[in-house]
Amino acid sequence: MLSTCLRYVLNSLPVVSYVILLSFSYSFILYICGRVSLTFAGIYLVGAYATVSLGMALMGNNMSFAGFIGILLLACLLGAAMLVASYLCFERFLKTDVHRMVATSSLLVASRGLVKVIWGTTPVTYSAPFLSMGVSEIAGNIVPNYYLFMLAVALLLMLALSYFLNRTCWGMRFRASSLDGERTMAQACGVNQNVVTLMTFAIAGVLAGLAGGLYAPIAGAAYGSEGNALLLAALSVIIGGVGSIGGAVLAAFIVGIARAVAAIKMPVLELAVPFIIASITLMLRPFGLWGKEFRY
Amino acid sequence: MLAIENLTVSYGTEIAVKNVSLTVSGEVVCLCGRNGSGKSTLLKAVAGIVGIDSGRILLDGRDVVDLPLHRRLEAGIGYVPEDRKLFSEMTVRENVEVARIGAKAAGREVMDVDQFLPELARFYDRKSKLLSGGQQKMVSIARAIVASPQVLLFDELLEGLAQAMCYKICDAVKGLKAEGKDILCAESSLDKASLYADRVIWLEQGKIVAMGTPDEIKSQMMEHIRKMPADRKLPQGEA
Amino acid sequence: MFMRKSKALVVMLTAAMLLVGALGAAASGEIPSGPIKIGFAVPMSGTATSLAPDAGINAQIAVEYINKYEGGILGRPVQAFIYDTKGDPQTTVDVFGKLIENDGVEAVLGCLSSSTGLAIAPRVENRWKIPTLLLEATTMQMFTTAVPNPKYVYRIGPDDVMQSITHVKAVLENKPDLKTIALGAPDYEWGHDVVNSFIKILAQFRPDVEVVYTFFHPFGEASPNFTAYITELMQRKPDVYVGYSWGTDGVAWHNQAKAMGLYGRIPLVFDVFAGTAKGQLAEEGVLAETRAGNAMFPPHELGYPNAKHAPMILERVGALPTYGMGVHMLTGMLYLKAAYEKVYALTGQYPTPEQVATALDGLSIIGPCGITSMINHQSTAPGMAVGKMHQREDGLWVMEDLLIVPDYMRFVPPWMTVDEFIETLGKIQ
Amino acid sequence: MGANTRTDRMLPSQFDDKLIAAIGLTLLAALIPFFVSEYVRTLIQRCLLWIPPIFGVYFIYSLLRQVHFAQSIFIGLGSYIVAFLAGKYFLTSELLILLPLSLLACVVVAYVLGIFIMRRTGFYFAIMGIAVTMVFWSLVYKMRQITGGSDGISDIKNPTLLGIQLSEQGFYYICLLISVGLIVLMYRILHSPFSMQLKAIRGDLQKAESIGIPVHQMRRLAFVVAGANAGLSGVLLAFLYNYVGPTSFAWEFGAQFVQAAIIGGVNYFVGPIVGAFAFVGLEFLVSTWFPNLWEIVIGVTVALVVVTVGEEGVTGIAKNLLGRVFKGANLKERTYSDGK
Repeated sequence: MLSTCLRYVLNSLPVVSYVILLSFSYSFILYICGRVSLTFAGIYLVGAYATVSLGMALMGNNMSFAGFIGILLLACLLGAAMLVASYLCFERFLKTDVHRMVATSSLLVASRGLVKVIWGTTPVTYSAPFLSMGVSEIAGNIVPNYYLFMLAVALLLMLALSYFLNRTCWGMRFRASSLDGERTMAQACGVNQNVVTLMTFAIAGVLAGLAGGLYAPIAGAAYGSEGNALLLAALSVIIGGVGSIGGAVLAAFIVGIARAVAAIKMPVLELAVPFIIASITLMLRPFGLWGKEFRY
Repeated sequence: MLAIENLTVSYGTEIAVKNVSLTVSGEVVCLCGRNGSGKSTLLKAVAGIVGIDSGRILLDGRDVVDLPLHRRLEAGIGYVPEDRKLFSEMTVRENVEVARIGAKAAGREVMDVDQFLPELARFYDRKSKLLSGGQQKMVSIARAIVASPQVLLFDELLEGLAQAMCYKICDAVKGLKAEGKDILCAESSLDKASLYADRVIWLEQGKIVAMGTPDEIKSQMMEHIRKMPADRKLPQGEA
Repeated sequence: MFMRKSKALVVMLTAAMLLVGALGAAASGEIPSGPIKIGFAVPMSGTATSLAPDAGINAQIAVEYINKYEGGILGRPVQAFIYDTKGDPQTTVDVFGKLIENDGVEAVLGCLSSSTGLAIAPRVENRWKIPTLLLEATTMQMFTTAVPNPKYVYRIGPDDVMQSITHVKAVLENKPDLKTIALGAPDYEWGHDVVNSFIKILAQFRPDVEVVYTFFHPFGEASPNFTAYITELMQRKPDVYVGYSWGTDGVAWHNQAKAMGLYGRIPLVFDVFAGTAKGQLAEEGVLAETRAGNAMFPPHELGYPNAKHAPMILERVGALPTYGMGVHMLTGMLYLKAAYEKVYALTGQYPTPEQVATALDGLSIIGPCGITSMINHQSTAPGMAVGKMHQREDGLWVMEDLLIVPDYMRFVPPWMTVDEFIETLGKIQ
Repeated sequence: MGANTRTDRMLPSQFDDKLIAAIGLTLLAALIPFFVSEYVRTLIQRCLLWIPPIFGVYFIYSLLRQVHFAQSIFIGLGSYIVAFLAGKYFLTSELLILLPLSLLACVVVAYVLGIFIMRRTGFYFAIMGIAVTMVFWSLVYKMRQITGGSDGISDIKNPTLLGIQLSEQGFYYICLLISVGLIVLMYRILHSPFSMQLKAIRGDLQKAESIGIPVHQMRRLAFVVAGANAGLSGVLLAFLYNYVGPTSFAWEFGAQFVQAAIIGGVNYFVGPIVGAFAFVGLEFLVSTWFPNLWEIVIGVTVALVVVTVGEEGVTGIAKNLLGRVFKGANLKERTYSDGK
C-alpha cells in the first residue's frame, strides 16, 4: 500500500519539478509586478530548444555532468535575458491585464513560428543526461535518478528564492513592492521599482528557462509545448496561490500526483483532473490553498 | 530648509495646486483647508508621488524636482501618507528595515526610531496588518524618519486617531522638530493642527489665502469659511 | 464498401470508353502550357503538427522531386500551393475552398488527421469534384459512413485493419510463444481503433493470449510524463508490448521507457513508430513498422526506385521519418502523374478532373519503395513491413529482418464486412 | 431584409447616421454572395457567425471588466446539439426547433455555470473559465462512444426551415439575419438599464451588494446573455461546415474570441464586428499568403496593434484613417472611460 502510494509520488516527479519552476515563474511576475505575462511559456520553449541544440552540438554522445550543468546555466541566462528584453522592449508599454494577456499570447504564437522556422516541427531530443544518470530502486519502485536530480534542483532553487525573499535586504524590497505591498510607498522608502521589476523578470526567466532545459532530455523539445506549459502553470498558480513559494510546490505535487493516479485508476480523467482541482479550489478557497488574500 | 517656489500641479485639466510658494525652516508648518483644496497634492508633489507642472522645490538650496521617487528619501525627504500604506504582509521591523536599507545604501546616517516612538518596540515582530490604526500610523512615521531625512511630510497625521495616541504622536513630532527637522504637514482640522503646528497655511483651491499661527488663522478664517458657498468651482482658465 | 466489384466494372467500362474516345479525338489533344497547379492542405501549425512533422517541407520536397527527376506531369512542371490547415477541420474546408475556387488547382493532397478528412470528403464528392488524395486520415468511417461511394476521394495509407494484421503477424513471427501482451496508444480515435482491431485480430490467431494491460495516454500533449504508464506496464510483466506512441509522444515515450529499463525487462517491444524524431530515438532490436513502404530501409541504399527522394528528406529534415509524410506525398504525386498520363495516353486529350479521378482507381505505380496500387480508393505499399531496428556504424538507424505481409493477407475483399474478414483470418493461416 | 425593418423600429431617431451605416453594411453583406466565389462566402459566413460570441466577450468586458474565456462551451453545446439531432441520431434539421432548443440549453448551462464562475473576478475569473471549458472538452473528447471522440461527427444534414431544405445561399441569409438580429439586440441590451446597473456595480462588488443590488444574480444574467449569443452561433457553425469536433470546446477556441474582441477594439460598439472580420478573414488570408511564416507575421502584428493602439483596436486605426469619410457619423461608442 505504502509502496503503491510512493509509486504515484515517484511517477509524478518530472511533472512536479517543471511545474514548480514554471508556475512560480508566472506567479512571481504576477505577484511582484502585478502583471500578467505569458511570455514565460515562450521562454520554456527557448530553454528546451537551447538545451537540446547545445547538448547535441557541444557534447553529442560524450555526456559529462558538468557540461550539462553548464548548458542548463546557459539556458537560464538566455531565458533571463529574453524575458527582460521582452519586458523592456514590449511588455512595459501594455496598459491593462487583458491587453497584456492578448499581446503576450500573440508573442507566444510568434515564438512558436520562430521555432518552426529554425528547427522545423519534427521533435528534437537530447536524452543523454537523462539516460546516463541511471536508476535507483526505492521501496521496490524504479525511479530514474534524473527525476530526483530535477526535483532537487527545483526544490533547492525554491529554497534559495525563499531565503532571498525573506531573509535578504533585496528580498525585503521585493516584498515591499509586491501586490500586497504598496508600490508608491516602497519607492518613497527608497526602493527602485525599475530595478525590482527587471530583477523579477530576470528571475522568472531563469526559472522558465531552467524548466524547459531540465524537461527537454525527458520529453524532447517540441513545437507547441508552450501551450501545455502555460495551462499547467496557470492552474497550479490558482491551486497554490499567487506569489507563494510553498503554494507553488504544493500545487505542483497535487497536480502531478493527481495526474499520475488518474492515469492508472481513472484514465478518462487524466487530462481533466488539474482543471477539476483548480475549479474546486476556486470555489472553496478563491485565493489558493497557500495563498494570501489579495485584491486583484 | 525646504523652499517651494511657484509650484503648480494639475491632474489633467484640473489644477490642484496653483503657483504656491512657501518655506519651512526648522519648524512645523501645517497646511490647512477644506477637502480638495490641494494640501495633500502639495505634499505628494514634494514627496515625488505626483509630477509637477512648473515651479521649483528646493531642499537646502538644491532643486529636487527631477529626482525620481525612490531617490527622494536619499535626498532627505520623508513622507508619511494619509492612509498609512504599510507593507501589510511584512512585520513592523521589516517595514522599517526597508527604509533603513534604502538609507544605508544611500550613505545616510540612520536615526534611532525608538527614541521618538518608544511604543514601537512592543510590536516589532508583529505583522503590520494586525496592528491598530494608531500603531500603524506610528510604523508609517518610523519608516519615514528612520532614514533621518531633513524634511518630513505628514499627511493627515492625526486623522482618525484616539486622543491619547494624538498626544503621543504630537510628542514625537515635537521631538523631531527639536532635532532640527523641517516638518510640513497637512491637516483638515485646524484644531488638530493647533496641537503641534507652529505655523498654519490656509489653502483654498490650490492657492495660499492666509498664513499665521494656528490661533491667528482660526480667528481670521472662521468668518470667511462660514460664508463660503459650498460648491464654488474654480473658474476656467484661472491659473 | 460493397460496391467494389461493380466499381471495377465501371473502371473498365470507362477505360474502354476513353479508349474509344481517344481513337475518335486523338488529333485535338492539346496539353496546356504553363505549370500544373496542385494544392497541398497540410497541418503546419497547431497541435496537429505532431501528426505530420514538417509537412510543409515534405510537400515542397515531393514537388521538387517530381519536377526535377520525373519531368513534371505530362511535361508540365508542378506548381504547388501549400496551405496550412492548422489541423482544424473548419479551416481545412476554407483552405480547400481557396485552393479549388481561387487558385484553380487541379488536384489536392492533404488532410492528415481523420477529423479534417471527414470534414472535407463529403464536400469534395458533392461540390468541388476534384481528385483529392488524403494522406492517412485512416479512420474506417471514411469509406463507410462519410463517403460510402467515393469517386474523387482517395486515400494513401493503410486502414486500421490492414496495419493491425501486419502487426499481429509480426508479433507472432518474432515471439511465437507469447502468453501475455500489453498495448498502449495515444488517446484519440485512431489509437482506440487500432488497439481494438489488434486485439480482435490477435484473438483470431491466438485465442489463448491474454491482454494484460491496455492504456491510452494523452495525445499530443507536448511535455508528457509517461512514467505512471511505464511503471504500471512493467508491473504487469507482459511478454510483448506493442506501443503506438508517435511524434512528440513517441520521443517522450522512448526516452522515459529507456531510462526506466523497459526495453531490457520486456522480452519483445514493438514500438510501431520508433525513430520518428531527429536524434537518437530508436532502440537496438526493437520492432518497428515501415508505414506504407517507408524510408527506413534505407531505400536509396537498397536500390529502391525513386532513390533520390530519401536523401532529399535526409538533407532537409535531418532524419528518415518512419512516419513517411514525405513518402505519402511523393506517392500521391506519382499517382497523379500516372493518372494524367494514363488518361492522356488513352484519349490523347488533356484530362478533366473526372477522368483523372476515374483513372486513379486501380492504378499501379512504382512508388518510392516499390510497386504500389490504388485498390478500392486506397493505396497500399508493396506490402507493409515490420523490421528490427539496428544502428549502423555511420549512425543511421535502419531496419533489418523485414517481414513483409502481402496484400492478399490484408485486404478486406469487397464481398465481406470487416468483422467477417477478421473471422476468416484464423482459418487461412 | 427583415432585420432592417426591425432596426428601424427599435433604434431611436438620433442614431440616424449610424442606422444608415448599419443598413448599408447589412445590404452589402446581403449582396456579397452574388459577387464572390463560394469559399469567400463561406469565409464571410464564418466571420458573421463569429460576431455573436465576440459580442458576448465584449459585453462581459465592457460592462464588468472581466475576460470571458468560456465562450467555446456554448459554441460546442450548440454545435453538438445539432450534431446529435441533425446528424448522428437524426431526428430533425429544422432550424426553428434546433435554434430555440440550443438557446434553452445554453441559457440553462450558462446560468448554472454562472453560479460558480461569476463569483470570481479578474485573473481568477479568466482561469476558471478556461478550467471549466477544459472539463467540458475532456468530457466530450473521452465519451467517444457518443461523441465520436477526436474524429467528431461528420454526417450533419443540411438545415431546413419550416420543412423546406435551405440552399447554401438561403442558409447564408439565415446566418446574416441571425447575426444582424443579435447585433441589434446587443445594442439594445447595452443601452438598457440592466447594463447601466452592471456598469455601476463593476467597481466594488461588496459595496454594491451592501446597498441591495442583487450583484451575483445580475452578473449571472450577463453571463447568460453572452452564452446565449455563442450558442446560436454554434448551431449555425455546425450546419455551415457539416462537421462538429471537440475543437469546438477547446479553450484555445474560446481564447480566440477574446483576441478578436481586443483586436477589434473594446472602445467601440462595432469593435466585435471588425474584430471578427480582422481575426478570421485576415488571419486566414495571411496564413495562405505566408504559409510558413504566418505565425510570426500574425503574432507580431497583433502584439504591435495591442501595444500601439490598445483599447482602440483595429477600429480605432480604421477610424483615424477613414476619419474624413465617416465625419459626423460618430461611430465612437464609449462604454467606459476609466483607466485600468
